[in-house]
Amino acid sequence: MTSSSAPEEMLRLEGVSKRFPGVKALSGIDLSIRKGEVHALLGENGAGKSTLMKILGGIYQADEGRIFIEGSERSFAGYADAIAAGIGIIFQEFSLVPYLNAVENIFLGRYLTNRFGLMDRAAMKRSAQQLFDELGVQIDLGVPICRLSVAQQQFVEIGKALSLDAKLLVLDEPTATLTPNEAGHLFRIMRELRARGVAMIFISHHLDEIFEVCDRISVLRDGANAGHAEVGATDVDALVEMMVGRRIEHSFPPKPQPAPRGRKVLEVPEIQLAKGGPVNSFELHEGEILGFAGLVGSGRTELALGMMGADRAHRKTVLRNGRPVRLNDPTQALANGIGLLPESRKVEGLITDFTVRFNISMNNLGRHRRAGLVSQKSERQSAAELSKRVGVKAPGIETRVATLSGGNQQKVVIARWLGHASEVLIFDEPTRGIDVGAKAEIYGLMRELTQQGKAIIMISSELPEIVGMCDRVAVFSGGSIVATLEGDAINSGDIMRHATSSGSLQ
Amino acid sequence: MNATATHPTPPAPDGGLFTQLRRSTAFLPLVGLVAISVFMIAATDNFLSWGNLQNIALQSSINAIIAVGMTAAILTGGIDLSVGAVVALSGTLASGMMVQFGLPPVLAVPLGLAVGVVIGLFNGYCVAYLRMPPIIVTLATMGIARGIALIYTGGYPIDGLPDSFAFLGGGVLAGIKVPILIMLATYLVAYVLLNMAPFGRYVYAIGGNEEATRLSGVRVSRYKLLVYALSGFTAAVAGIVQAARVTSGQPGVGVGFELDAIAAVVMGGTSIAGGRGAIVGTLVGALLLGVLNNGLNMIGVSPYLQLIIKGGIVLLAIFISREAKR
Amino acid sequence: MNATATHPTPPAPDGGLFTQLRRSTAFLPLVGLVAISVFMIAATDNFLSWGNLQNIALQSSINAIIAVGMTAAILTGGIDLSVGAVVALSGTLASGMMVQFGLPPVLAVPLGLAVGVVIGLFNGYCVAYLRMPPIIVTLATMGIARGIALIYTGGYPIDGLPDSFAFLGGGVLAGIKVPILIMLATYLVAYVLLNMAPFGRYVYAIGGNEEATRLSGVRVSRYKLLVYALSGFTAAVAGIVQAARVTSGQPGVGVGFELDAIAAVVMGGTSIAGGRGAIVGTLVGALLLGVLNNGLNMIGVSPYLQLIIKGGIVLLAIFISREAKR
Amino acid sequence: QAPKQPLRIGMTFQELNNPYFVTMKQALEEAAASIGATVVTTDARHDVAKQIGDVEDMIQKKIDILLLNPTDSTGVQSAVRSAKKAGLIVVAVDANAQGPVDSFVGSKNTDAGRLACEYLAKSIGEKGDVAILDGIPVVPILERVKGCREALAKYPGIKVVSTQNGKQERATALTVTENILQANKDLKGIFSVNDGGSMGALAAIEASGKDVKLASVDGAPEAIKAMQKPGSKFIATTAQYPRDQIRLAIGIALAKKWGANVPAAVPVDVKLIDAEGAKTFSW
Ligand SMILES: Nc1ncnc2c1ncn2[C@@H]1O[C@H](COP(=O)(O)OP(=O)(O)OP(=O)(O)O)[C@@H](O)[C@H]1O
Ligand SMILES: Nc1ncnc2c1ncn2[C@@H]1O[C@H](COP(=O)(O)OP(=O)(O)OP(=O)(O)O)[C@@H](O)[C@H]1O
Ligand SMILES: [Mg+2]
Ligand SMILES: [Mg+2]
Repeated sequence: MTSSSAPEEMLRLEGVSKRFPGVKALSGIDLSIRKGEVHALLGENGAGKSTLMKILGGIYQADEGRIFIEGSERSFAGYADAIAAGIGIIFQEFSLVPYLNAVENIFLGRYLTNRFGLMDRAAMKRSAQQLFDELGVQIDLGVPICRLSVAQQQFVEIGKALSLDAKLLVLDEPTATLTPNEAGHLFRIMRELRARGVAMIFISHHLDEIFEVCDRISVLRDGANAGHAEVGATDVDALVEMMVGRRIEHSFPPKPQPAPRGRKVLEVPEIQLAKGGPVNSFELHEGEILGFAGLVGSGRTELALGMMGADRAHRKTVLRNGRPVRLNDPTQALANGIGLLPESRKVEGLITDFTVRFNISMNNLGRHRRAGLVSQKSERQSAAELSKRVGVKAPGIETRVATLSGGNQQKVVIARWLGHASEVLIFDEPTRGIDVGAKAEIYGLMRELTQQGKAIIMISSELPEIVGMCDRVAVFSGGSIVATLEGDAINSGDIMRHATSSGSLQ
Repeated sequence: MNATATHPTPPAPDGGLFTQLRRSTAFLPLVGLVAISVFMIAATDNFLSWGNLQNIALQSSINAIIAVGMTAAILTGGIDLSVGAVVALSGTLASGMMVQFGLPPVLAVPLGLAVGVVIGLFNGYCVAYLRMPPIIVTLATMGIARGIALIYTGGYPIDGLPDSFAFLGGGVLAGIKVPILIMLATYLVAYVLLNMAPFGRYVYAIGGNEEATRLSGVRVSRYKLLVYALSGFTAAVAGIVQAARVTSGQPGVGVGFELDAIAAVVMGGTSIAGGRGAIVGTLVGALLLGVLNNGLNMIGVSPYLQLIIKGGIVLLAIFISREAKR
Repeated sequence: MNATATHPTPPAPDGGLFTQLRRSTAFLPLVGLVAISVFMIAATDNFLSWGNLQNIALQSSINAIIAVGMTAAILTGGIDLSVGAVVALSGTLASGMMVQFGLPPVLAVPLGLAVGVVIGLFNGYCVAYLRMPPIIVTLATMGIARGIALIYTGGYPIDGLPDSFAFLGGGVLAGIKVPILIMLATYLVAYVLLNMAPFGRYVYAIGGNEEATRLSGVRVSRYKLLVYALSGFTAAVAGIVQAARVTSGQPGVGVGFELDAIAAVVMGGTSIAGGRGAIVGTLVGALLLGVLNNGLNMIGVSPYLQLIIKGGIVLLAIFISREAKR
Repeated sequence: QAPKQPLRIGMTFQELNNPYFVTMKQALEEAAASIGATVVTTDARHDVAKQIGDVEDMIQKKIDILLLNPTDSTGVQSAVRSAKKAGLIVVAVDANAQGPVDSFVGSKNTDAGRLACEYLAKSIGEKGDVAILDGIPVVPILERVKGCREALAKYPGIKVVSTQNGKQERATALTVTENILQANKDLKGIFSVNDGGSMGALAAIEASGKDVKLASVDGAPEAIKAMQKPGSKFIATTAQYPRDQIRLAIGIALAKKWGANVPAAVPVDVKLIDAEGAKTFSW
């Protein structure tokens, strides 16, 4: 290996360009990462961050540009090559095998074997256990990871990348599925790694996190370099302007005062998901946003899914507009005007092979029906309008959703529900992976919806968003709603206090 | 999913009819069909005659009709292995109704079709509501349907069908053999259903991501049920045509038809994993197989060698379409 | 995935051997096997005799051996429809070597196995490297292998095999028929391979999430190639046993064997979608089908009715295992 | 003497999708009923392995007499051996089996092919193109084709222009014949190895409107009926006698059981049935 450039430089990208059919994803990107620094990579949804990282990882091939690792030019035909060169990536979309357990996932591709060529399970389990001990997370190593919560899976993903002992670690939105607490964990680990000289590229739409853990910042805009900054010498507003090209009104839309107390559109006097489990109750009023707050795994998603019939509930009573309704599957929920924006867009929300248009009109074809058939014209019109409203960045409504960036995919699912007649909307982590600019738009849209008389349940792990958006907040702990807060009681301190209380408090 | 086939008028900036055609799922199969036909024209005397062309369409018709339902099943990410047995069951049952009970074809044919729908509904119920895997459900009903056909007939063919019924297999309308017309009608209906009606959209959606489709409130189970009912129905249509063509209800007919239908669907560009494909491609796929059978017979290739050649061409076709998609 | 099989010493707080057994993929198929056996014991005179039990194992052996490779293929999310034709090809080829060229079995058998591996490698190459869909690749090679077997033999069985070869099909070692021993050995090796060697985890991983597995640096293509080679190999082993059992190389043998093998795999609890299942379950599944065949014959159920009953029991078995998983 | 156990007869068929074998099965049941014997039948569906398994199961079931209609003559020999070892009387029916069978009852298949094709040759004026609709490669079928070829070879004016496999069933035979007719404009005659296939061929001939004559083997009811239609293209079939084969086989087996020395083979005559003969013929 010949080393000509500065010795402390871990990675240098020069003039990297990448074109997808119909999209110029990256044009002439330069990036330089030093050893032992945490380097933030920022940009709007679709700016090209993930694409750049995939090129670095050998998963995509750049059309132009060069990659230098520790001063010598490299090219990677596949991720295996990148791993061999000391690069580890935590992907934005999980890359885990659902039916294997955490140990098997972490060591996948490099299983330890004994002298008979058989797997040395004990050794692998030991080092996995050690890894998670260091991370400070509890993971059941024996069960298939599909039985773990999303956050736990995220930590398996993190553990997997860490176990590579990479010199350069890429973290593509790892905190999107973590609560601040767990994110804090992760930052501690990142600092330790930094102390050991590991270079990191950190991608996040939570700009406050950047200031907590990063050293330097590079910003992409529309696939091009938009600027670099030192963390000490910039602030959130400046970064946002660099990303978006304009200043953003990033306060939340004003809450209606006093809080709306229209008729009860949804009452759940009792719901028990599993035999012997906690019994909960809640209600939702016309025009309000009810927050479901709590730690990851506190059972918010489960309760919502159980309520609307997507999952089985052991016992439940649900009243819509005062009348009891049977909700045994999402179809019945939809028929009763209850819609869900699911937590995991790729798995539960989208048909990635479909176009933007099909995904948006998916459960709303009735509106476009002419003589029993789908009127393409009306469908196209409404899809175009809706995708514009949520700001989907795509070549057009006939683009396959699979080719959109993560954040833009999320926007497509939101657009689907904007166009729907449902009165009650359950938004599960609606802004996960959404950039700051778009977030503000989505908040605005949610308010708009409530002003039209719709009611929203917002499940969110982002406290500021809960505090800023919700008219009332149900705080979850251990599967129970331990408190319902309103008005001034909706503040981070109180929510966290309840969320971390033991489940039986009430 | 095939963007072009589903958007009769896409906003295609670089449109043009040929571009549109070239992008459609059915394009490559069509090229294959043309290529093989050209070869056959060169290799045989009589390939291009009107008689032989009808012959090919006629011989492809039964497989093509079965492949309609198979396309829908495969698009949802499923499969239907019971179609061959349904061909036998519907054919024998309809024949039995006419011969043993003297029912006129207008009554017997709907009964034959109904039995196909019933088997399809049973398949669909197991798949959609009991969440059993399609391949194994339809493998089981394949045995059951065949068993019923054999018990019903005692293993004998049912003979002595009225001429009005035989017309469905051998008759000519406007210069075209009736089975060909039935095939075309089936495809027309299927095209409308799959590309223009909400039903079709759901079929593609289920194959693309069943969980997401379910969570968005689509009645996934019901549409799956309908898809298998459709498959049972088209298999029964094929069974009626088959019985009319050989003017008897044969309990042993249709063994292996499921594989031919699957081949037609996949050769037609539909993804076996579901969610992507086009019904027009299936028709092309079925015709391609028909041309192959017919041409190899016409050339006089030994039946054994035919197996190898057919296998090779199926491979080649899939290979080329894969490469081209890259 | 079978949690129990993969963790020889699970942390199971509520462990106990029975609990462990109850959690394993093979548990329900085992219950089914026991239930059907109990029924057969009640319904027939002679079911439990040592002779009949060997009989059942013997008759299940060929399907069970084929089902080993099929399990691996299905675990990766694929399928192998060519196995039946490979049975014919390897059997006829090995027979031809012995009869026409006078090769001793120790040379002819490896050649027969090799041809299975070659077909398997070809399948695997198309699936893994050319990214063609397994169902259609193996459907095509099914025709090709069958065609080669037919051409090679001219359609006639190859007769006059040496007794030392016939021993593989009819011989007895330590009181047990040789095909049964071969079956057990195959399962032992497969168990180690799938549950204790890295190879097996990769097979499961590919079926669980191929893309993630690739991203983890696993050479997915290579392992898929190996899986199809394995499937070709076990089909060839079955072909050799089959030829030895019928003391002739039969070009027409094995039609529909792929469906029996798939049934065994799925009855054994392996998910047809890949990623989950257990080889032990497959053995149980194959024996279950064997008991069914044997028992229905012993009871004297008419062949037509057998088709229906078998279909019904397959459905019931899958239904029960689905329900229990809820 | 042992307590009175009714005699148990087991018969394994190569297929039961075919009227020819189904008729045998009927005759078997009638004959057995008349002597108070019980009957088990199995259907190998053309799978030798299954047939061997079926025989093994019947041995476990302790039958006394095994009537064996082999799906492959060589393939079943291990089953024959097991059966003999278990002390059964084994009579092959319709097609012979290798191994120590006690006797074989079957049609003179070479004759069957020869008779049909001689008649066909004469009916087309001893010249012209002829096609053969082949079947599954088992001995009886191969013998029929052989007999047919021998007969046709005597007529220098006749040329066999095409041999295709109709798999002995209607649907396949239909399409194969359609193609043969397309490819051979001047075809004058078709020989089908069995009546199942010939019915498909007949449908194709009728649909083509061509004057192609058809001859076959079996004497199945549907063929007999089709031949009697005025102007039928189906001119002749060499009849076999499935019921007689079974009756003879049971008789031989009983004789063997009583200790008789039985002939190794009992060839059953076949008879050419033309449109005239069809009026009075039935299995
Ligand atoms: N496989 C692909 N095919 C076509 N276009 C693609 C593909 N992958 C990404 N793109 C396009 O490239 C652009 C950059 O996407 P990328 O995923 O890199 O964005 P991102 O910055 O990571 O956004 P987010 O914050 O939403 O994750 C987007 O316009 C996207 O639509
Ligand atoms: N730490 C944990 N240990 C074991 N299981 C957990 C844990 N966390 C979550 N789970 C599983 O997840 C279920 C609750 O998760 P759910 O997704 O409903 O929570 P949530 O509050 O919506 O959190 P998330 O932000 O992950 O969506 C639990 O019932 C449990 O099955
Ligand atoms: Mg991204
Ligand atoms: Mg959640």
